[in-house]
Amino acid sequence: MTDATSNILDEATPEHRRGSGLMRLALSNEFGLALLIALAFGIFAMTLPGFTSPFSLFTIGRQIGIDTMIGLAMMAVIVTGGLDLSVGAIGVCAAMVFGYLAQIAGVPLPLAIPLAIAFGSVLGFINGYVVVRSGVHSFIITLASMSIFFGIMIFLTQAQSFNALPLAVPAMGKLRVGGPISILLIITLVVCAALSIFYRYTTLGRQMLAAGANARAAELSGIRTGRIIIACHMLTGGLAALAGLMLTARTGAAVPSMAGHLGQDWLLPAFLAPVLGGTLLSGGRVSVIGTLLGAAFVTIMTSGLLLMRVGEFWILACLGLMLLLAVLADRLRHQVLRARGMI
Amino acid sequence: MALSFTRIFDNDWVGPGLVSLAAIIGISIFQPSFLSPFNIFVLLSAIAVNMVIALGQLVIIGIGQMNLALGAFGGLVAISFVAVMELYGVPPFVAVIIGFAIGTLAGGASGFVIARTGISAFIITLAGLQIFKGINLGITEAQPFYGVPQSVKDFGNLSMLGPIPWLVLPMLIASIGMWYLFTRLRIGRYILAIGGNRTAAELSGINVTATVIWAHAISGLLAATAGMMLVARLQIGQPTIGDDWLISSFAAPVIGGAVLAGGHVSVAGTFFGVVIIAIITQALVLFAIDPFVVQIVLGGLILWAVGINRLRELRVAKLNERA
Amino acid sequence: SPALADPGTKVALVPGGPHPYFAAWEQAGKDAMKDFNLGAGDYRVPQKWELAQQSTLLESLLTQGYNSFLIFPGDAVGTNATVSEIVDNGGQAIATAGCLKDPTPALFCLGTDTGNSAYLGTKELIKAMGGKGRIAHFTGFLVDPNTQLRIDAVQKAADETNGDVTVVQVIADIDAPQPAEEKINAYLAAHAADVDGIVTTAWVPAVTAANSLRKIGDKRIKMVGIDHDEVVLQAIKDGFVNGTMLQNPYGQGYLGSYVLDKLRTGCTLKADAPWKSNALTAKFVDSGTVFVDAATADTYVDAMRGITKTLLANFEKDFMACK
Amino acid sequence: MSALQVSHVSKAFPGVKALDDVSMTLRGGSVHALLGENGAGKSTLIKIMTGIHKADSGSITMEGKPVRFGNPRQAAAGGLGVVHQERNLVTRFSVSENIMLDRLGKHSLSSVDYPAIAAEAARWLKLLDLDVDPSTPVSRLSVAQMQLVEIGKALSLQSRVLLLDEPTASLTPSEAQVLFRILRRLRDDGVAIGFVSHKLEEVFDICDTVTVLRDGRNACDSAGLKSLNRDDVVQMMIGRAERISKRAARSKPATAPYLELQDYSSTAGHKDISLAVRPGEILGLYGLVGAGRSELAKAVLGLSGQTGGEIRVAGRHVKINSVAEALALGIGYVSEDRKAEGLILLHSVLANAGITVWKRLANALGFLRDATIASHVGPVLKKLEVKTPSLDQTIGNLSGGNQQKVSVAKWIAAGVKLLIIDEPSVGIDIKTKAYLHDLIHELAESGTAVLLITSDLTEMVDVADRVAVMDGYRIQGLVENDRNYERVSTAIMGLIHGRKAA
Ligand SMILES: Nc1ncnc2c1ncn2[C@@H]1O[C@H](COP(=O)(O)OP(=O)(O)OP(=O)(O)O)[C@@H](O)[C@H]1O
Ligand SMILES: Nc1ncnc2c1ncn2[C@@H]1O[C@H](COP(=O)(O)OP(=O)(O)OP(=O)(O)O)[C@@H](O)[C@H]1O
Ligand SMILES: [Mg+2]
Ligand SMILES: [Mg+2]
Repeated sequence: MTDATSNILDEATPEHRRGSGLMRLALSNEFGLALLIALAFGIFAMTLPGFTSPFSLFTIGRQIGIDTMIGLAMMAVIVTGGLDLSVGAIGVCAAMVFGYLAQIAGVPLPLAIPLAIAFGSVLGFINGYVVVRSGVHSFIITLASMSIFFGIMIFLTQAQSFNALPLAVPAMGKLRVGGPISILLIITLVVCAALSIFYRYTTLGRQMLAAGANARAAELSGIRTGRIIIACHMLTGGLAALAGLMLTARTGAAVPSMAGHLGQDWLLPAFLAPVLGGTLLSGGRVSVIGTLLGAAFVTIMTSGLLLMRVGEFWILACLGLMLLLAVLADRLRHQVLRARGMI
Repeated sequence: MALSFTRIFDNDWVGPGLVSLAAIIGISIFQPSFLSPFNIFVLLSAIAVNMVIALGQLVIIGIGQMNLALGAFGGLVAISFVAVMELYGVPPFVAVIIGFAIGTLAGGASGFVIARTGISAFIITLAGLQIFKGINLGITEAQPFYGVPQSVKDFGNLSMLGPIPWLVLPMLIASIGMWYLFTRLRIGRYILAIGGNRTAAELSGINVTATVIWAHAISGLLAATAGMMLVARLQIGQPTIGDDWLISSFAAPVIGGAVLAGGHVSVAGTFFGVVIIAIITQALVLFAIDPFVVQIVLGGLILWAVGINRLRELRVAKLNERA
Repeated sequence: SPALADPGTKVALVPGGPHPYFAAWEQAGKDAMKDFNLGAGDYRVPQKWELAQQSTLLESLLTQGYNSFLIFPGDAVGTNATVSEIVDNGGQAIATAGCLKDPTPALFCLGTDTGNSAYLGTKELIKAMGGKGRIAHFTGFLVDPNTQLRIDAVQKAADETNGDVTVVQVIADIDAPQPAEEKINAYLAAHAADVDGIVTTAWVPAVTAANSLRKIGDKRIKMVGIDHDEVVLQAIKDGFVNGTMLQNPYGQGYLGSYVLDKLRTGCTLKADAPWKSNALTAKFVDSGTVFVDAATADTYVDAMRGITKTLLANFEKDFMACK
Repeated sequence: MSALQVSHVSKAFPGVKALDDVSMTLRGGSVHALLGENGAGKSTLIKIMTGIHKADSGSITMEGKPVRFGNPRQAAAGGLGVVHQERNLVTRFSVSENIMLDRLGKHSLSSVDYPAIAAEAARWLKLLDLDVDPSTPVSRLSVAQMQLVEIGKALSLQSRVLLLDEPTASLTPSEAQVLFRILRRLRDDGVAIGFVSHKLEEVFDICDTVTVLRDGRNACDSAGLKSLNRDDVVQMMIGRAERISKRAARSKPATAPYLELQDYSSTAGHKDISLAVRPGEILGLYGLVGAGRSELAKAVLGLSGQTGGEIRVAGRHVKINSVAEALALGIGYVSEDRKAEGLILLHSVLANAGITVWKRLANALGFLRDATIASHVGPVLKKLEVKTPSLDQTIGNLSGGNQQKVSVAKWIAAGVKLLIIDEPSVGIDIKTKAYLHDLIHELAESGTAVLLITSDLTEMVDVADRVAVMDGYRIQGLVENDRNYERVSTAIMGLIHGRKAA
């Protein structure tokens, strides 16, 4: 497991905190990622014409927005030391519910959106409830629910898309604010801020972290671990639904295949962003900013490699190699800092 | 007496075993052809490959990590295996050795990086997945290799004895080998010790680096075996081999009682986990389920199988409490 | 004629993911680039068969300065958004080998009429079965709307026999070799005696089913496959498979590149052109389908070339208005 | 020649100078005490000797030759056996496999000879008077038994130097005596032994020489213990003489019991337990290891099922199904197993200390700030002198004793009406122990009912008002505490052994 030091959102208040705070920041995963991103961005911007064109920046930003949201959805359940294979299925189901509400039932968007998110939470609740009550690992439960949620969706829609949504939906996908910045990225940034506050400043958020890190100790401290774990799954469901809606805006339609077969296409970005960002798979520690940076890192790398026009079939191998080199470089940075006694 | 009864029911494999048995009996009542020799043959062929895949993940689960690159190893070995036979006319026997070597080296390399850098196995094997899958695509350009020699095809196609395919042989060797490894060999115990409590293992003087490398090398070797078995079964070197291994490679061990956090695995349990998944897959076909509801039924059956096992565990816990 | 062509036309041929079907596009792009003096005729493959990957690749290609696209839509609806982005940025695109659903910003759809192909294939199968019997249908991912078209088309062909032919089973979601092999074999193991014909409407199931029929050595069951995989063609020659519905990937790539260049250099599409229409779009151009059986298995390439030639010769006259 | 010599070693962690120019010399044939307050650097020094941490400067020699162990494996190979302060067992493995973990075979692919390993393990278990089957999984052992297995593991290495970091912290005096017998024998065989403990009686009992650390510096370097008395040692440790104020017996409150068990039986195996704790009273619960005290506490919290009898809280009949319900009824529990049940090692000191008060401190929307929590738990942490570079420090990085302080502090801060305290002073230094006892008394004075479980009889006599004696999951009787150690301990032992004889 990566040894991420604690949250960079820690307030650097009284005297004795300041010294170690700076060092910790320098050692943190987030800092390393930010450094790598800056480096990659700089190199690509200088060597690849078109990389910094407004269109390219717009698509990169939009991709970061969506992938981060998917990552956050998974992160919310990784907190418990569990996982949710059904994030993709939930996202697509919620998007299809949204499509139905907005296109067929004529529900106005300001109502359809929260309804779809609530629907995602309900699916998350089902996952959480079964996980807690059965005591079976969430891997198996969500493996089954992934199949069931997606199966019901495909059965009901017969794999047909909703492609006559109100025009505001596709418009959202193309909307740019402040030059090349996608509105979807802005939405994600807002959610990131909210989640950072949630995990740091609310009882429920803290209880989630405690229950995830050591369920027994949390239980013995009077936390209702079962309910908290269900809440984590609900948060996951809601965020997955939001990611589904964002993807719907990007696609301009609610499409059953937008997360692939069973929604499995989401699994990679879902795990990659949080884990790169320093969220522990064993639970108990999250990094919202890290997840954002993780998604940004992967998106920028992918984008740069595509622009570099590496032989079409070799791109994947290069991507893997870059990822490996990046984490190795970050590890090296740690070691050098430590050896120099700078921390 | 009651105690020994509880003991038996305490075993991880009993639950999945009972579920498999119930499923076999149930299905064969409604579909007598389920137990026809050819169907048994087909079932065993599927089980054989999937078991070796699951074992490849089981070692890594045992040490408390995960190997996302399992399928990429398998795919790369599969196409290399066929490629050296087709392009260089290497005899199958030598090609198998080459395949083993590639798998073991790939696994060992990722184990080395994980152990030496201390970076999460998730990230390293993910990078490995992309690298090895990328090499696979780079070599094949998504085109299959067709030059599978008849002897290899026969191995994947013919029966060893009655309805038992030859493919069962490597599975048996791998299963017994892994069972022996986990219960009797030093390396297996060290793998589980590290999975169970890494700090304790380290402080006790276990060479964690070497053990992690071993585990990943074994995982690579098993992935290679499964990849080549699939070539024999599919009769063709498909570049897509291994793409869909990941989830089932975890599902079978977990159904079989493995603890995802590491330190506890069951080879027999995993076997029945594989059997359950194979039976479910078959049942959906045998009963001509509408393709649009197949996924729903599949999910339901997984829950059912897990639920039964869970009931057993609760019973055992109750009996233990009383004892 | 080449002299008029503009090296500013930079064509990218983008399939939905790595797949052997599209291999001919690479050569087609290269040939078109040479023959029509294009700035580029590059075959660019998404790393994985994922809608998001393809969209990212297309966006990147747009950034790289490509202005003309032949796209196999990752999703008939979902890819529209990306195409509209291309059009917004001054590019143009033809949905190739598969169609986009109307309303679409794509110029038109150049491909195989998947429904019609499945229909014709089933007709051939019924002919081979002597006009009556039971059919099993193996097809691809349900999330691909083409799958539904194919299921319906096969059903339609059966229905036209007034009950002489029935579709007894549809197995879907088997686009990967391993599940395809498991499910098809399981099906044949239990139901080989209950079916008289097999129609497959996706690449992988066709390969797998051909192999399975060879394995059980059954020439009683008739089969019609799809596409030109070596395994399928060999099975046709050996008599295990009756025939296959060929599509025209090379022609799609070659003709498509030509048309894109023409449209960039002064031509426009005629509104009153003889568009065909299918379930997805009203602007469809059939790139040609041929049924290949044992007699034509060695010469099908010529047949395809012929179709491409005809299409190329007539396209400007029939579909375009040029200055 | 010295068996092991540490010279001028320094070690800094982010924010803490754990060791500053520390020296120590261990000789063969002698038991060397390493003393100091919580967080003084004892464990760090041991971890540096055994290659877990790397010293920033300084050197180590063994029998005159400089050594530098890169990891525990090299240290063991170099003839260094160690029992760490934290338990380090693979709980799913058997006792014998744990003892022999590094000797399961010559090379990776050799088969494990289980009978031979069990036989070897049995030898050490016997030596330690530990009556468990070597094939028992460690997860089934009690805390004390696990500690003995750890010791057996270190002994079985038969090394020339043996380092023991608080080996007796969770042992009863009689178990400790068994250990000391073994240590004396090893000493006589010429083994050099390093011994860390907060129990000074033990130190004077078996140690010959002493090194005292204060704030990471040598307060004394390998002095003979003969010439020192208890006060000298305490003076070196805390910089002043220790004043042990003997507490007077307190007046018995006449209030109605806050918690009352009547003929209570549980699925854990308790039979017909009857006891009552009143507000303002400190009821001790004494028993030998495995008597079922901790299990009783957990049963009351709803972690085991109730099979008979009655629980009454503040006079009302209640059923408690979860800890959250217990907490709602004003019952809190300080666990004896701080690593597994008491603390969230991954989280900060503040997060751990505040976990019990989050709900209470949050505003209407469920929001709360660190500052609020810090202002609430800060005084308790200060009172217990928790030594940490900051409240944001990961608690797993604190010294063992300081972790223990936090796990007690969080419940003292919780403001519950009944506090069950299970082995609170394990690994806590003598000064803090006195403070802790003060706190428990203050708590009682302010009207909290306290149920104190401790295996430390001195502590029991010092703190409790009455002592309920438990054995075999039953209450054997009740002893009034008049602070007369002789009388009370005889009475308690009588109740325990009286039953044994019967
Ligand atoms: N891994 C670490 N990271 C940061 N600080 C540490 C680490 N280990 C120890 N420390 C700090 O070093 C100091 C010395 O700790 P050490 O564990 O050596 O104390 P100790 O003397 O063993 O105390 P105790 O009697 O409580 O066990 C403490 O302040 C502790 O917080
Ligand atoms: N057969 C067993 N199976 C599982 N755990 C057991 C078994 N026997 C004992 N234990 C463990 O050992 C402990 C027994 O001690 P218990 O807590 O009941 O008594 P105690 O008086 O508190 O003793 P201690 O001083 O050791 O805490 C229990 O916590 C229990 O977890
Ligand atoms: Mg210590
Ligand atoms: Mg206890």
